[in-house]
Amino acid sequence: MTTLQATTRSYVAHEYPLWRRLLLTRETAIIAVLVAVVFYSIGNVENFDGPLTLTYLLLDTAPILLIALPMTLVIVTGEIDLSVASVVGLSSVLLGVLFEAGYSIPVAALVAVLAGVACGALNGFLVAYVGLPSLAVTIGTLALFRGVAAGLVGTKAVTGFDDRWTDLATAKIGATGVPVVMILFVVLAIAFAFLLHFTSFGRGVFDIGLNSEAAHFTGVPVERTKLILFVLSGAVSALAGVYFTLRFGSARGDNATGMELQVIAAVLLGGVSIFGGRGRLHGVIAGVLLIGVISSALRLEGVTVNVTNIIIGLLLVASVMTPSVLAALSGLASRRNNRGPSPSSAPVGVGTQER
Amino acid sequence: GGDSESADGGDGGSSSEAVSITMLPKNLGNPYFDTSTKGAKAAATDLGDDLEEVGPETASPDAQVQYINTAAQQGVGALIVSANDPTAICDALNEARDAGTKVVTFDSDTDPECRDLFINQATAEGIAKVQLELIAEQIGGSGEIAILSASANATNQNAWIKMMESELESNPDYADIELVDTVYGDDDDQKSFDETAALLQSHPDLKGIISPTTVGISAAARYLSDSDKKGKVMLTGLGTPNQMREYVKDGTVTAFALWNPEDLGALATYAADALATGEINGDPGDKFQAGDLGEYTVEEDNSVLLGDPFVFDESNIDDFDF
Amino acid sequence: MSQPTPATGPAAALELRDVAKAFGAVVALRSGSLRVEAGSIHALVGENGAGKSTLVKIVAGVHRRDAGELLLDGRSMDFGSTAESKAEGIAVIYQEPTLFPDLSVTENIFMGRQPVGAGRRIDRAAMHTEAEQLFRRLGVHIDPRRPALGLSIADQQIIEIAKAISLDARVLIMDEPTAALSGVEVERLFAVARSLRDEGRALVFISHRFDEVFDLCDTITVMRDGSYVDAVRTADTDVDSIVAMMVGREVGDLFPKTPAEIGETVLKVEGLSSTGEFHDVSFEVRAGEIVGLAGLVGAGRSEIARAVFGVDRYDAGSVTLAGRSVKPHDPRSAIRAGMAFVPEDRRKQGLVTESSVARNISGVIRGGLARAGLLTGAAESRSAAPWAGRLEVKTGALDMNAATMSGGNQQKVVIAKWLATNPRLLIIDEPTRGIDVGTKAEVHRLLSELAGQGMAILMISSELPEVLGMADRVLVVCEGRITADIPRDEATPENVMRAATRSSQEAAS
Amino acid sequence: MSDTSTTHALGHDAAVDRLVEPSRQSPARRWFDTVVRSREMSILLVLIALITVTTVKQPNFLFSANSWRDLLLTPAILLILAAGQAVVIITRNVDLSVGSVLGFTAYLTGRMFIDFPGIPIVAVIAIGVLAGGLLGLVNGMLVSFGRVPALVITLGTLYIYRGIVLTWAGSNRINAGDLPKDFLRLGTRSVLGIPILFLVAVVVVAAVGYYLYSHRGGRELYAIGSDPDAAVLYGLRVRRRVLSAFVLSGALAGLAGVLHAARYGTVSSAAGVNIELEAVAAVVIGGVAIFGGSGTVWGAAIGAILLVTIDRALPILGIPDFWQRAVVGVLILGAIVLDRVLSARQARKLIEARDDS
Ligand SMILES: Nc1ncnc2c1ncn2[C@@H]1O[C@H](COP(=O)(O)OP(=O)(O)OP(=O)(O)O)[C@@H](O)[C@H]1O
Ligand SMILES: Nc1ncnc2c1ncn2[C@@H]1O[C@H](COP(=O)(O)OP(=O)(O)OP(=O)(O)O)[C@@H](O)[C@H]1O
Ligand SMILES: [Mg+2]
Ligand SMILES: [Mg+2]
Repeated sequence: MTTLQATTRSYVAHEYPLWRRLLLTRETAIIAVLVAVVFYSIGNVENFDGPLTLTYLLLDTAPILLIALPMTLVIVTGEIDLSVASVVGLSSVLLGVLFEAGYSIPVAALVAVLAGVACGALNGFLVAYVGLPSLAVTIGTLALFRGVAAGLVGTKAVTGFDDRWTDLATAKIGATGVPVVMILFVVLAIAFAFLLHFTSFGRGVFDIGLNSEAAHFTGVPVERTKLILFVLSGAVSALAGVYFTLRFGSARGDNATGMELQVIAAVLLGGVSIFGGRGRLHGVIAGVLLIGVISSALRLEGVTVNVTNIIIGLLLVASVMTPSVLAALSGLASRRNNRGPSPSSAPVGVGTQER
Repeated sequence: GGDSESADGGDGGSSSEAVSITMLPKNLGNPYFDTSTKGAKAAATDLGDDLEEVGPETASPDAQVQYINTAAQQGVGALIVSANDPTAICDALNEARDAGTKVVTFDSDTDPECRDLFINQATAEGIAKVQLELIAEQIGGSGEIAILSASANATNQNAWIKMMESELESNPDYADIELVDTVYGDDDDQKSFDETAALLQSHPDLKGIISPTTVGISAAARYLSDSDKKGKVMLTGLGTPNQMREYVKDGTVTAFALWNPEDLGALATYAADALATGEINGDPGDKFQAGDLGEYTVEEDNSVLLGDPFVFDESNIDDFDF
Repeated sequence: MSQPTPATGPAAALELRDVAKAFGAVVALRSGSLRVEAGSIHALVGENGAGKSTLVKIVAGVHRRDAGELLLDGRSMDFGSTAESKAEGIAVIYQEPTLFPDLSVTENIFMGRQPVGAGRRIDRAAMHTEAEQLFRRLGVHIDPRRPALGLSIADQQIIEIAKAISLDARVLIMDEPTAALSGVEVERLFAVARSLRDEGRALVFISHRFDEVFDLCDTITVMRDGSYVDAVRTADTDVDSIVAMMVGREVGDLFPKTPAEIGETVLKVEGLSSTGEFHDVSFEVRAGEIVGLAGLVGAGRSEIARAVFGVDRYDAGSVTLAGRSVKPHDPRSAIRAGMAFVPEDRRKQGLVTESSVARNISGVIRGGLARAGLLTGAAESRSAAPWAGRLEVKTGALDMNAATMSGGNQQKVVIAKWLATNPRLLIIDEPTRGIDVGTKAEVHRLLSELAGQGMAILMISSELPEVLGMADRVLVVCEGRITADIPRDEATPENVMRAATRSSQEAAS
Repeated sequence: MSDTSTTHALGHDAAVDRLVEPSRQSPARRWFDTVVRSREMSILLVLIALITVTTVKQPNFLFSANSWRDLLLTPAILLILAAGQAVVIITRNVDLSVGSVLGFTAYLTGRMFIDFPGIPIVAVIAIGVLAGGLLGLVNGMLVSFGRVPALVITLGTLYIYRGIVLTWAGSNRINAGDLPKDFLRLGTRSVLGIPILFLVAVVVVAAVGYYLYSHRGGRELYAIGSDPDAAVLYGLRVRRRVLSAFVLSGALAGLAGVLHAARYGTVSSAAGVNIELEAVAAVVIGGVAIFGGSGTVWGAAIGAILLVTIDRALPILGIPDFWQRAVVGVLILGAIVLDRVLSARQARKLIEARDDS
């Protein structure tokens, strides 16, 4: 008997106990793998336990760690941003050109980041408001931003940034081998984790990824949210570009070419669903570090970069395949007693957006 | 007779422990560096050192830095580098040196303060001079010429190009020769090939091309060899005999220059060993034995000069195999 | 509650025995049974959500049955894909048109079976002529060369019919083919259907319109809550007994409408128009009033509702809520003004099914739940629990996915989500589509209770009994125009249907 | 009936008529409309304009034996890749691994000639195509059975295939000297002033285009891309079709690899890096909707030629070719925006037509 007077019926908040909700997750699995790989390497890879390892690992993965943060949110909404590495290149070049023109690093960096915001805004506008597929748009801007970067400096490099800044980029926190740039990362990571997991905006991000129509019907500002995310992605990528430039003390049009693939690979590896709607930041961070540790260990073993690429590729494919493989297996199991999901279903197309 | 030299190379107390050397060329899959590594490996065996070649797929400094870092982590005795960017890899090199690794640059130098020794394949003057002489002779002393270089921020390439430009300005013999364009093939075979095509197109009256990079000259030669410009547009520069042989034979190219990359790699390795074993510390005036290459002396700005470039042509090309 | 299956005589063209299918926790089909003889037209009736379409999709091989038997001419079948059922001569017209918008009408009909000439080259000329013949047979004029994109739902339905006929199948199943058709089009369709029957084919016809069912069909199978109820010859029965079987109880107590006193105007819609959807729509809804929006499927009622709430754009007109004008195409402004919208399609529009019950219920108000900008799952559960309780949502825990719940409970969650915003106007599109009879009654009781408390309610429904049973006033929509405004006591099935098909019949005559 | 009357119903404007009732037009008129108003035609015009402008600025961009040859020769390989990519994209998928596949077969080709001296060229080509098809098969399997977006899968295989090439080739490369003269001639010779490579490309494009236009399989690919779920309901063999689309794309990439070796003589492990983006760009610029269902291989082909020609024209037009990628980017964005605008306009026309009918 339904009535609007409060009733006796009450509900438990959670189906499963806390430990289950924490431990039996994709994220925990990735973290476990990460830990395992680290310990294995310490045990079996010569010099991996050396003091420099951590420093170099973090220095190398810092840009990917940074970009992975906004990329996670973008992919959770079911979109994708392939242009991030080109934004890195563009901001790097802008930093260099402005520095050559005599501007101070902070000013140049600020302009570079603003440029990143503009790049993100362009992506976001075309995707959210014009309604174009983000895959196509960002393939286009990938070429565009990289082209502008290359156009500005050709294949020459701007170097000779003053040491105060280049040293800062590689400086360590006191005696710990941890680079200073990690402070920036930790701050951003906390901010993004808060945004994604503990705000109404973040809930909207997930809703859009799971069912953007329903999100629209419940008053989630779908367009604006997507725009904001692409802008964030552009800004952080530009920031990463500044770091990248200062770390190598050289601004080149081809800086960080192909990094978008590493970022996306890491994000998906970290348990974010390419279909959108699923993913946690700590998983992503673990994913980035996992790739970083593996390549670092392999380099120490003298394994060439190509093998590393194969492994990253396999990891990527494996990580996205596992859910469907499991589903298929259970499907087969149930198929025998004549149950199972819709038999023939269309392969999912580009990205995850609907027309 | 390698033995006697290796004995010499060995004195200075180095014969005791084997030095671990990492060889880091601009990128892998580049025949020029394959050859220099070949020489380095030979020298290493001669010295009883163990030498490992690592390197990025593409000639970019950030990729190179990771390998320098790794070398530092491994604490190798010496690191032999051909720099993709004079500054970008400096910090990494210095960190490696702080970790006790000796750094020898070859082929393409870094800023002097980031390395212990630079093995100079030939002076910029020498290279510029020989290439200009060759092209001038081939085009009969007058006409438009262009340069097909590697990447626009390859230190050595730019140094040579600058030299050639000033030489063209100053030297009266080259008064009628006009340098109309400089294009970049990024040491990428396909790009160099297409750049050559574009070059001939935008400059119909082109008489000659100088390509001071082995990838570039062979790509350019291949394009010319079956174009109607074959024999009309002269091509010279720096190339390896094996790559150029057929084009010299079919008349696309009359003569080109190069030092012997094999010797270059070898010399770099002997130097690295000498540094690592403390036989020298890279100061001007230091002398060291480089196997059967003989004795070398460290010059000003801590560099060692391999020698004058060598000109290959129809008559002598078959005597070489690299 | 499943009765014994129909008497088994000589092998029927198509027969299903106690077929079951569940989607997660949603049991779409408990024990569906159906027996269709060759050379006959068989009606399959049942309320929304009775499981008719699911049954059809199992025959077609879209879904795999969890249990039960499927027999063709006595041979047991297990279709792994629609291709297989097609190969067995089964043609299906699905409830929702499934066309390829980019391709021409003709290609849509002949895809995969195009007439080919030398070198297996498609013979387009022949294909177009065939299409034209089909359309002539159906007595409609659609250009075979035009793209399917932008066809009206009616035309899309006709293409589907042409497609199915051209297959010249042994078994032809039509899931609500007439829902969007005008009288004339329906008549032509029936003519074709009869001729097919006389050719000795077996036809299954699904419809909510009894006049059609009794006009066309030889036998009727009734379903309720995913189960077979009974199969009767049309000759031996009448509408009331069929309805009784469908609903499982007297129709009366399904619609506990308690009269509430009507207050001042809450919603005012003026001259609302949207190209291709609806034109110059004006109406009012007052406090305590339930206004029913009736019409054929595809009439544009949902579009009107969506435009009013702001999820769709509109070209002209204005929407005012309690004196406040509502920004066009801005659901947030509508929500702020006190509007709530329970949409037509629960799984696609109403819920984020992959998200938890708690998050769904607190979905609209969560902005206000944040403490110092920090929104926690605990806060969400705390605010969701009472509403889940009040609507007696049946779920284990609040963090279970809404997808795991039955259609009825999902609908309760959607309603709870909107009541949580305590709105002045509730727009509810197809409030009871696809939910069991029990829940249906609850929802109706809830609606009249809300009205009683002075809430204004705009209810869209394709079920005449529901409209007539619940509404204080019935607005009839036909081809995007409001063609009648009938007060409760004057509303009859006849005058509503007349208004719902008026203009199309004018067009025909 | 249809061809006789060209009379328009009153109040209908011609544009709407063309959409809603093409049969009212005379066949000739229909042909005119489909050809002249097509997306392909507009790109072709852009291409012609570009060539004209460049040639005016630098006459021997067109009028010299070599430049004419290069004009056709340079795009040949991208043409072949674009043909395969178009087919995949028409099914609402994408194949980012073509560049790596190209690299793989290019190196394989060289190895063949080195390891089996005197092996017939035909055999090598066949092997190259087969190898490519095999790699494509892997993609197709993963996509159609793994239920994972092609974007991710082929992103992964892009890494993997390239990695395999790099490991296999290491630092040794194929030099022109290692390849038989006749094979190299394939890459550069012309018959009747038309380069052999271009002829091959044209044949490929023509064959694929013909299949897509007038074979059931081809039409099904469009149907699948137009609405995958409807395709399933309709009973099309979606998985098999998508699978074969990827196999085709792979096989063509394989062929492209062989021809790459013939054209450039030298094959390093980096052959074909980043070319996948150009292929996708060519297809999108050529008017194939990135969400499948519409577009033609012809368009993709013209798109490819346009891309490459821009690349060669820029330096002559005085724009440093560093800007080339920027131009490409602008073209891609322009193309998809244009498509969106056009389709939106068409949809609106059709709905209006529905209204006042
Ligand atoms: N794919 C699905 N996933 C989950 N539940 C589903 C699915 N399809 C149908 N259902 C549920 O199964 C029940 C029966 O649906 P079905 O469409 O068969 O009813 P119906 O008799 O066709 O109703 P209508 O007369 O409105 O077409 C409904 O409760 C519906 O919500
Ligand atoms: N696929 C479509 N193509 C073209 N027009 C469509 C399409 N679907 C709906 N419409 C238009 O939208 C309206 C039909 O939408 P809808 O079916 O929601 O109307 P409705 O009255 O709400 O019917 P119901 O709620 O019973 O489904 C009609 O104006 C129809 O012309
Ligand atoms: Mg149904
Ligand atoms: Mg509706």
